[in-house]
Amino acid sequence: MSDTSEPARKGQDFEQTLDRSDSRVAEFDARRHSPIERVQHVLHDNPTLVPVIVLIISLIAFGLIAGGKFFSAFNLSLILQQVSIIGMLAAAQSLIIITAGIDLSVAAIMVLMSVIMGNLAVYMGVPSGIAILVGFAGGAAAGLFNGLLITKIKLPPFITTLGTWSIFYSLLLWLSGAQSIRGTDIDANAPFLKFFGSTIELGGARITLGSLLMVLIFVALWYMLNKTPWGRHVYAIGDDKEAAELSGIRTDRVLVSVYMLAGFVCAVAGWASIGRVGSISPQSFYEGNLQSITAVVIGGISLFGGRGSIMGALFGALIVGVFQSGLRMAGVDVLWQVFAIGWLIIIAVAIDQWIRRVSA
Amino acid sequence: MSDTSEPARKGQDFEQTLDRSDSRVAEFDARRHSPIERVQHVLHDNPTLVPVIVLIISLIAFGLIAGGKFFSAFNLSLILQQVSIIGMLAAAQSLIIITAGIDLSVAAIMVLMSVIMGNLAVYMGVPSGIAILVGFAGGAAAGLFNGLLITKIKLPPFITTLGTWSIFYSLLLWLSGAQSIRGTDIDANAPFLKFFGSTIELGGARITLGSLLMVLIFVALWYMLNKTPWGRHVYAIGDDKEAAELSGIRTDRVLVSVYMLAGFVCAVAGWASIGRVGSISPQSFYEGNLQSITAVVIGGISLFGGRGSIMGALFGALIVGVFQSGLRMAGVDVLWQVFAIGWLIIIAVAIDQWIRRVSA
Amino acid sequence: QTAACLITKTDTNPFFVKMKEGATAAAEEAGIELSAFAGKYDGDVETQVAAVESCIAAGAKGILITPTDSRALVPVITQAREAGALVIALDTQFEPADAADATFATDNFKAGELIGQWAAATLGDEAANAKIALLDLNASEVSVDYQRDQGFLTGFGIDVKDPKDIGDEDDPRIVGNDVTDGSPDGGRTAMENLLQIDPEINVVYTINEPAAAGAYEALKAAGKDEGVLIVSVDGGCPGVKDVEAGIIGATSMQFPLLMASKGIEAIKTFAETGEKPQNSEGLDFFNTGVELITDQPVEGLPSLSSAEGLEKCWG
Amino acid sequence: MSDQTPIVQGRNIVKRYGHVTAIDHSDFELRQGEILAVIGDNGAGKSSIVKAICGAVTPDEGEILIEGKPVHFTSPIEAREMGIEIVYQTLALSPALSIADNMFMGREIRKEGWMGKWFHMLDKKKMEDFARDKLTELGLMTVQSISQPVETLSGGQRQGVAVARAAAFATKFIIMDEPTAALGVKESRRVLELIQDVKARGIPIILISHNMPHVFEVADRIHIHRLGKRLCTIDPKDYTMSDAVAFMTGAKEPPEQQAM
Amino acid sequence: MSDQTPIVQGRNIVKRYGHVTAIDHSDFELRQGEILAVIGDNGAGKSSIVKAICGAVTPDEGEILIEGKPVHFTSPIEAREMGIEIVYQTLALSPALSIADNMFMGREIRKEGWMGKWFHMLDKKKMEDFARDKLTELGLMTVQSISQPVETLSGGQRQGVAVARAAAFATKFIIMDEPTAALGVKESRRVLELIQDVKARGIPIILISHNMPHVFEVADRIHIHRLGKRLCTIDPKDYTMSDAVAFMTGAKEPPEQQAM
Ligand SMILES: Nc1ncnc2c1ncn2[C@@H]1O[C@H](COP(=O)(O)OP(=O)(O)OP(=O)(O)O)[C@@H](O)[C@H]1O
Ligand SMILES: Nc1ncnc2c1ncn2[C@@H]1O[C@H](COP(=O)(O)OP(=O)(O)OP(=O)(O)O)[C@@H](O)[C@H]1O
Ligand SMILES: OC[C@H]1O[C@](O)(CO)[C@@H](O)[C@@H]1O
Ligand SMILES: [Mg+2]
Ligand SMILES: [Mg+2]
Repeated sequence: MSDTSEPARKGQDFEQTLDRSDSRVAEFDARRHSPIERVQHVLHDNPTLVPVIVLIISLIAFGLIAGGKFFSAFNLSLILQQVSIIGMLAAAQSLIIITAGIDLSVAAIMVLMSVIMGNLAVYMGVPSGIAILVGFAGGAAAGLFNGLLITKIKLPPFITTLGTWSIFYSLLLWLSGAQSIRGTDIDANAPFLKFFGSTIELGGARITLGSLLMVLIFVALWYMLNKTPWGRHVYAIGDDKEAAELSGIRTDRVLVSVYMLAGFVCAVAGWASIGRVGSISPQSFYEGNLQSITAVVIGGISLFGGRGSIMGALFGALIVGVFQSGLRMAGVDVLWQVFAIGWLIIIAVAIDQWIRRVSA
Repeated sequence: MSDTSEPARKGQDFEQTLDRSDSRVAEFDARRHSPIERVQHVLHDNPTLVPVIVLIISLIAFGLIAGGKFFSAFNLSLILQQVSIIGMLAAAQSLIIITAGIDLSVAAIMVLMSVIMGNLAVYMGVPSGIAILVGFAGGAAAGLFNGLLITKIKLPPFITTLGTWSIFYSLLLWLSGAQSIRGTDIDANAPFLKFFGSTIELGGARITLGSLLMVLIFVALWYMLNKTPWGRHVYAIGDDKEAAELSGIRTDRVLVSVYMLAGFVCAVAGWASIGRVGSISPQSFYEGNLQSITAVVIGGISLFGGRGSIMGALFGALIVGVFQSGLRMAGVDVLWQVFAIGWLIIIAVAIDQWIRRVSA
Repeated sequence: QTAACLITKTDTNPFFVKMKEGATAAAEEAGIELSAFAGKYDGDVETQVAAVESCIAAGAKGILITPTDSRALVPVITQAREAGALVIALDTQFEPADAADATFATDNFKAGELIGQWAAATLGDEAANAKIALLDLNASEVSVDYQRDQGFLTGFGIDVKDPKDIGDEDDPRIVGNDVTDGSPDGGRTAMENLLQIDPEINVVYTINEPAAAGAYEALKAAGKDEGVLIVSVDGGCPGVKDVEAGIIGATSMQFPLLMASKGIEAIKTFAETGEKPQNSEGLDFFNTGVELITDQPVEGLPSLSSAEGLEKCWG
Repeated sequence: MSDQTPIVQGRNIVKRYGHVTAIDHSDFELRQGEILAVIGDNGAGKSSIVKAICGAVTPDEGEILIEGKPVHFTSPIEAREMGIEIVYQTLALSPALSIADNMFMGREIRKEGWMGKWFHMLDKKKMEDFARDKLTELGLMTVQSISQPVETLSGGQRQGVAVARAAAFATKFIIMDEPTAALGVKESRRVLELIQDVKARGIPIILISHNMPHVFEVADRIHIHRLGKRLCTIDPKDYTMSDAVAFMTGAKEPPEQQAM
Repeated sequence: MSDQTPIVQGRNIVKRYGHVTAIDHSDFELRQGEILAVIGDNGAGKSSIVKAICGAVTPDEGEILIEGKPVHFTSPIEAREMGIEIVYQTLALSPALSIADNMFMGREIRKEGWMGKWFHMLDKKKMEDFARDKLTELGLMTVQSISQPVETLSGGQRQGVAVARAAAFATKFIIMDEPTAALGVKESRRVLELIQDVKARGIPIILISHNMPHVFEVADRIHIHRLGKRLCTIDPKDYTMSDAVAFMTGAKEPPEQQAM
């Protein structure tokens, strides 16, 4: 390698034989694998397959239990509609969980921004477009606030967002006076706020623009995470923040951008939620944080960061939606729905662990 | 060191001078520290001082804001009473957080066990003592369930307890038929369930046995964590589980014991809660999980595990209690109480970070 | 100056927010120093217990409380009474009702019954073939939840079996129950779910008006905004406007401001004379009344129009 | 048990990690009272095979005998209970705990009397004294205080703590995976002396190292690992460092394996 | 800038960690085109001083000049932007990401054309090809695939990746903190060759190492660190390894420091 022409007589004596050394790389005999091992391997190489398979199995299972109605285009499109808002929150949540963080404030940001959009457009006569932009900016600002606390003051994300959740939640109660804004008032003054509630009929299926928006958000974020340098940095930070910092990532800057983007996505979800719910209510989505986390973990994204595809969260949200819809159609009491979701979480993640074990 | 008497002529040539080498340890000139650095150092060496100081400051502040009534023996003992149940949950939560875990199911275990004790003793005529023991066993069993999922199936604690929370919660709604058991029925059939509600009057102060129990639980757990081998192992696991395993700790066994003990403490809290509330309500303490975590983090216990004293959680719970009581007495709206608690969390942990930075 | 407390279930429900506004105004007028407290969620016993204790500690003369759990709070208000405070339940009764010195409340069973009767009468003979969706509060079935639900069914003429249990009925006209958390997003999802079970639903009972608004959105999205009767309870101004707009068929109006002002008045009297308020005749509470609001009145069921309702509505 | 029975014998051991086969039907042998060095290229599988021996990983195939008796360790704790100590490449110390705590991890000393018996109370003083003695003995007392958390030590100091722990507690044999990799000249020397000292106490040692002079200085036999298996074992008195390096890198054919 | 101006100059640098003073008014100097070895006992402060130079830790006192100009790095990124590369003792790799991802961390190549320009699309192929070339060049291509996650590599293989990354991108100088500590004989040799190769390209190198033969083989000057400060710098041609060891361990008084 070195360009000197003198004989390679360097180093200690025992190193002199090195130029003759073998450069073979270990190659081991391919042994036969048991079918179950082969499945494990395939899944291990394509981890997002797991939630997809769970989704398909639960679709089939509920089709059998709850009857053909379950499989109608209408019902399937309805499930898509019903998960759209939690799905968007799960997209935002995934971004953060991939950095090894967690955001307990996503739902509060979303509702707060929908209240702000509503107050501005419905009560204060601000044009809807501007009200929405103010909401978007607000979402990004809320994310910025989280991000700065986490990077500058170095608070753990869990604690930060536990605190900011309280702050955002009390602000939204205050701004709304705990009152809902009625659907008819929105229709009269700012119908554009309900834009994402519009539906496209497609042979039995009724797909709302909100459902499409959710899918779009996932695709866009997937692209950003997997095809751009920024995405590599996000994964690297989640994997090992210190190593990422030392290898030249401005980790704080990237983290702040992640929280801002997540806040922005929450605000978009806030807009979409107006279309979905038909009105703006400070009481909605109180459990949205936990629901979004549930979708993310069922989707196989590691809470330790750095591993998992954001698409998993989409399937995770759909799985929960299918379960809820299926159980309801099968006439199961709410109580036992809660019970079933508990087991779903445990079993989905247990399968995921089993697959990962292949590399341990 | 070696017992051979031959001259120390070993190793490579350049190592021959080693026996003459200096054995001095680096000693650096003690430089003067600025007062603020000195404070930082003292706090760094005694991290539990931080919550103690925050507690004292908030006591003084609210004494000034809310007036003398706040400082009455009666009110102070009342705060102790009011935090007793969340305090016990925080004790259980601390155990788990020290192992770098988190338990979202503590409050559900507690309420479930109080419902079981009540159903048995009040409705089914089982002697109170036995009903309580069944509850204790149930608490330990619930913890065992969590612990096994975490160690055997290797699920992350957050996900495990997110799932088991749903399971325990639906079970308790089912067992209770969502109905509270009345205080008068308990008085008539199983007054012993209310044991920890009894009060000792001590010159104005009304100290319940429940408050004393909470303090006792903290002292006992503190002893176990700091003065026994088991406690060292718990800290080591939280610090670095793999290292603990390799250095000879049966980490799974210790972890399971931690979750069982936490479940048991929750069941004890369940008994105490009957005395505290005077009845058994399946809906109470729905937010107990987050409240217990709040107390723990305000108390300076690291969510990353391995660091912090369990006593911190006691002070953390008291700080929250003082804040809530003080704000209530100062006539602050609930809304702004929520807001204030949000900031409290952020500021308390920020102070903690500032102190830790001394070693970074 | 007389000290008094108002403890509501939550601070997120406009009903309680109005109640607090009313009580604060009335207290100011009566020269009473009022502190207000609220739970964090519907069912938050612990926070209400702590609030009562703080009131005792502060030496309150009277406590107005909307118990979040009618049984679980009895012990602590008994303490408050022993400490010499007048305890008045608002909106929700204690069990037993005489655990408090008095109750100023809507008859929630009656509120449900009225809208049930209205729905049955409006459908006439078709009532026999009705398809009913029941949109309740949440899995924990608090008293207002089952009282209204069971009242509605009773009014409609359906056997409720255990009157404290939601969902144990087996009348084929009931398509199903689902929970809404009393919010529009919950109302919408629950309605969608029940429509999935039977798209022919034509009667929808809702626990409150926000849930009704959500249910309406679901119906509208399914193209069923005409021809389905939505009934509800509350009488908040947004709800009455929904009656006016034909979204809600009928609603049972409650009077939180009256509850609040009556309560303050009672405390004032008690502080001055030691006299405690009396219950309505034949009832174990003081009925603050309930008014059926509808623009389609039916025979034999007194009601107010939405225009009249708008004059009395709260919030 | 005759003196000829090897302390450890591994036969045909296989360990796979997903698609990678780290140990490929390898044998292994440690004899009574010897220092066995294990050398080989990076990734040859040296760490994997010693981990398999002490139960830190469970082999997929093959057999392990300790003093002639088959064992199936499922965790290093079981190995430790038999008196086998390991110094891992990753050290296995708890950063936030003190040096003394780390040395006694898993075998803490309790107070004498009823506090120790009934309440499992730790005897901190005794543990700290013992730890200080051990470190001083090793000449590794370049630390400021025995109650200092391990995370405040330099890499080399940490290595010293891990080595001292193993030396203090082993009764059957010690495995050291590159114990001097992070150490300075002086500290390395101490560790080598310590290794010979332990051997003098009759305790055999497995030493993985990339440092040929060290290996040739202390080893009684050298196990050369290549591409996942044992290539051969040689006596350092019969071969030069150059030979060893040539074998392990594949530059030269290994000797016909006799029963040494 | 004259050829005499040192590339790096540190004056009176102090760094404290809580109660510990890791660098105690130490000087430092790296000259144009040289390989400077830094040796010293464990805990002497070698890692700390090079971290101070590259901004990975911020010194409490003292001055750092790069090519004669004072700098105040607040993060290693700033150093990197000046063409300074560091191989850390802890490697600084992201375990779950691939070898190629790690090599390009923070300086990824985007696709040409509008997808790269407007949508920041990565050019995976180009990056993988480059990474494969670099590793092959270093003879470190003992890995099975360039898209393999780093966590599946052995310690030595990981070290190779970190070294290759630094060598590929440095333009001003490279700091290597014990780059061969975990490496085998063959791999160490490759790294030493690489170091000389980099020097031949005109890029100076700071090499921290405990391996005296390596140090004496490649170093132009040796900086001896002891008890938190620079004890002296020596020319390896003027002194023996024994001298160096004696100085660094305090067995012998250092030479009067001339202006070398
Ligand atoms: N946990 C793991 N998961 C996947 N592959 C692994 C794991 N541990 C080791 N390997 C692989 O097994 C092979 C042997 O690794 P091992 O660590 O035993 O090598 P080694 O001889 O100790 O190397 P070094 O000298 O670099 O420490 C390597 O190819 C490595 O990539
Ligand atoms: N993050 C830290 N916190 C506290 N003390 C530290 C920290 N990093 C280093 N030290 C201390 O600073 C001193 C110098 O450490 P440093 O790592 O620079 O030594 P070194 O010369 O590189 O040693 P080695 O050869 O073992 O790597 C040591 O006493 C160490 O304990
Ligand atoms: O959540 C139940 C509560 O909601 C109300 O209907 C107001 O909307 C109250 O009357 C009832 O107590
Ligand atoms: Mg190894
Ligand atoms: Mg170092």
